[in-house]
Amino acid sequence: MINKVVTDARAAIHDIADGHTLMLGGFGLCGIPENCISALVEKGVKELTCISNNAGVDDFGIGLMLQQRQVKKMISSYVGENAEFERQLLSGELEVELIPQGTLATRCMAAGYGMPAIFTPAGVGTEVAEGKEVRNFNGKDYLMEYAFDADFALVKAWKGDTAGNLIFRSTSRNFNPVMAMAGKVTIAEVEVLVEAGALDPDQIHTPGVFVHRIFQGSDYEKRIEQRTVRSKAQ
Amino acid sequence: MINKVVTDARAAIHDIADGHTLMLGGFGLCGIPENCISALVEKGVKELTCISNNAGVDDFGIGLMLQQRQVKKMISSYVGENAEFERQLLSGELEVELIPQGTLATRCMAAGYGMPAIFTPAGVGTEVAEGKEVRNFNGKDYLMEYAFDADFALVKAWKGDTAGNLIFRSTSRNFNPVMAMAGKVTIAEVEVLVEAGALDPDQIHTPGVFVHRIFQGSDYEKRIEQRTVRSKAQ
Amino acid sequence: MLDKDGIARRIAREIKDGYYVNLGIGIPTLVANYIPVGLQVVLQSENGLLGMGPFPFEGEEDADLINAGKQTITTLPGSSIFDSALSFGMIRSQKIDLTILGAMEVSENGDIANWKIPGKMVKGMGGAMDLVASAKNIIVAMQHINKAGESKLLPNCTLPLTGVKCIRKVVTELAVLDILPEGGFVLLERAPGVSVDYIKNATAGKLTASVNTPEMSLN
Amino acid sequence: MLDKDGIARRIAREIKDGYYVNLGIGIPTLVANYIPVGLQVVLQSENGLLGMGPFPFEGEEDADLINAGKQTITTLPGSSIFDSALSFGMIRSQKIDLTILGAMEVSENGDIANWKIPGKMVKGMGGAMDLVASAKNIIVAMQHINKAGESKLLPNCTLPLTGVKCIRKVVTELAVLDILPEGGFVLLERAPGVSVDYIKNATAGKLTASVNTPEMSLN
Repeated sequence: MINKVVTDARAAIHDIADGHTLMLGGFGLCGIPENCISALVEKGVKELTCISNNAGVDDFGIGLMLQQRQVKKMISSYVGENAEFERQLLSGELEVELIPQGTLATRCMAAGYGMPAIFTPAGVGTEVAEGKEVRNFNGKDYLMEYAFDADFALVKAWKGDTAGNLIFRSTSRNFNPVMAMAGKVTIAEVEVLVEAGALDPDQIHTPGVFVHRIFQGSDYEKRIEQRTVRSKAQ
Repeated sequence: MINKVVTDARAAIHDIADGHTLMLGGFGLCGIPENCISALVEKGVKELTCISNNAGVDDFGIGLMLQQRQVKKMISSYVGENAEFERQLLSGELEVELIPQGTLATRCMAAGYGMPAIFTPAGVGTEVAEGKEVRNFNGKDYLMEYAFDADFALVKAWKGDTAGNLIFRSTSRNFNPVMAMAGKVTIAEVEVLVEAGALDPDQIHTPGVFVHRIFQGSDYEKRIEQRTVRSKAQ
Repeated sequence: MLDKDGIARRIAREIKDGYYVNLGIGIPTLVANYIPVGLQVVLQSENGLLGMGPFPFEGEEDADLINAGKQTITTLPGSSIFDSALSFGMIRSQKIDLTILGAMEVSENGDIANWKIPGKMVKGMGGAMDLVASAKNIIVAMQHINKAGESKLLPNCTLPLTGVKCIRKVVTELAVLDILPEGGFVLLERAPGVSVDYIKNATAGKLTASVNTPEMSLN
Repeated sequence: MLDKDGIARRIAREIKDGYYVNLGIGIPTLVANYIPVGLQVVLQSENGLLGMGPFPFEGEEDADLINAGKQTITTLPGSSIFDSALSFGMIRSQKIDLTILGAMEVSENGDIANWKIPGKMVKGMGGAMDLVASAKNIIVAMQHINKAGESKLLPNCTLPLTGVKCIRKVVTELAVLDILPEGGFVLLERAPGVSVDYIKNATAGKLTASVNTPEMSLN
């Protein structure tokens, strides 16, 4: 096997530079690459284009990069719950492209699968369709949407091995596997890093061929956005 | 959960009728829906269009349906190793559409993902491209290929649960998951059927929503096409 | 007049045995509480889960297990997890039998607006545009009139659209309505104590309403 | 002149540390036996496996574990299994560093034919069309001349094409050749004991060959 291990987040992101386009996995704060985000904040790279379903919250996730004004443009499907984001958006400091969540996921998938474009009905007849090619198949209209072109994909997995194979846990999977396939360079941070051979080949979610660098992250906060519970009395 | 269990192959295929289009999982003889094929032979439905990477061998797999002249048309990528197939093809009894293996897989995937068409460079400039739309993206030519439209998908998994969730074993996975997503009606036969809840949600390869009927098959032969070994002396 | 739970309770009666259902954020989430006992129903959460269970018991929250509203939830026996591309794959290929979502406006020809108020609010469309463009069966849960007393069931939407000609059924605090394929609301049921005239006044879009429209039953 | 193993041995020298490699059926399969020890190399089998290991020991064959040639094989520590769509996804998105496959004909402009002889043989293209259309780095392993003594390195292919202008390197029993982007074979190495003139005579397509072309080393 080919060893993909790097020491830590700082080493993993060493060549991410101003102006790069990044994909960041996660849904809300669930399954986000916490260590890589911290390293990007520390490094202070700027003018980034970030492809991520959400933009974090004010003081966590991509919100930390927004605070430092490191992001030139966000491509997301949902950006609520972030006051600093809203401020930068309304002041024009931040460029935002909002696209349907399925379109976001499928444009990642298209890149990973070597398909230059895909067709989706999402957004037909809305402002999302402006300037896009509409094509009718079997009586239904679809938009043609292009595969993303990202310099780096930053993903978070639960377990990974030295060969770059990844296993995700529960709904922290979300966008991570499709983004892992889509980056020109894919960096995976994992909670548990094991030797090649320790994972069952049948249970790998992302084959190592897609992962260029992997490291075991530390100090995961895994913050919960909406803590909803029922009492045991029920 | 929604219970998808039927008693056996005969019950599962009861409404497959003459002229239907079927997808059949498997690569060579690996991971083919043996029980469903036997039931189709017993039932004697005819004029079938079969989408399957291969056509079995003379006396096993889809070869059994060819012997009974049940197949009007095969859509496959590789059909060597089958003398009866070759005879029917050369005599004009059997219509055959040969397409690239990746195109076959991706046209299944397109159906499962609700994408009416996909773009692939496979076959550009060859006879596979005849009559197809060619489109250039970033300086490279691609063929537009349509999603398959199959009445039934017949797949074979290792384990399944009553909710229709499937787990495949080793390379018997192959086309099965993409076909499972692509059939108007998907029938899954499994070696081991368990109660919903017995499988880890993180390890499901095919979510039950895609599977309409599931049963535990019997008497699996799992014939090996090319038995290649090394001696322990080596 | 119905409260939010009343709307959710009425919508729950549209759920049939064997349905896979996607519930949007807000009132639709409440529908889960009223699904009739005994029905085999599976809830899909578009962030990658089939078989959404109830909220976890206090102290058993799992940061890795949330729904599309970012709420901590649980799985059920038979649940499955998948990535976002597959999730919207099953939505686009119409494996979800019923989609329930909220709206800020619905028009008489079935257009829906629910993601943006220009100059005021831009949270984004999330998965709503995918859902309305693909789902074969959508029910909108919404308020019939806004806080200023203006109708939200309009001849044409004034806000940026989420989808066009895709909504066929609306449940509000006042009524259950169909939207005809050729356009126009049709009053099917009145909320308890609400008159047909009241609903007519509250509906700016074209409305067909029989004087004999029955009052809805919530049981 | 090289035998099949010789061709495989020469091709194996093109494999670099860290490569993911797809080996076609026939001579390419033999390449696996000659990968230099110490290189980190992963073999992809397009039926859904990364990390193909050697044949199993007798009695340990697993019907569920085969390669694209339908041979029983094994996995290795770090192997992964995936479905056919993902397999060709990684091929199309050029995650495979080197593809080695056989051919019946190759033309001087890089066209390849290897799937059909009209009226005689139609086994199908399998994954070859996907591979040649997507791979950034392809080596063809083939016989320079057929049993009738005719060249298979041609000005134009006579058989139905598998791909156009995609081949840049060919290794035969006689020689190692490049194909120039603008067209034309270039002789890089002679097989042991084979003269430049012999190779010229055996090559029907346009060939550039220095009289000083070195004999290949196989170590």
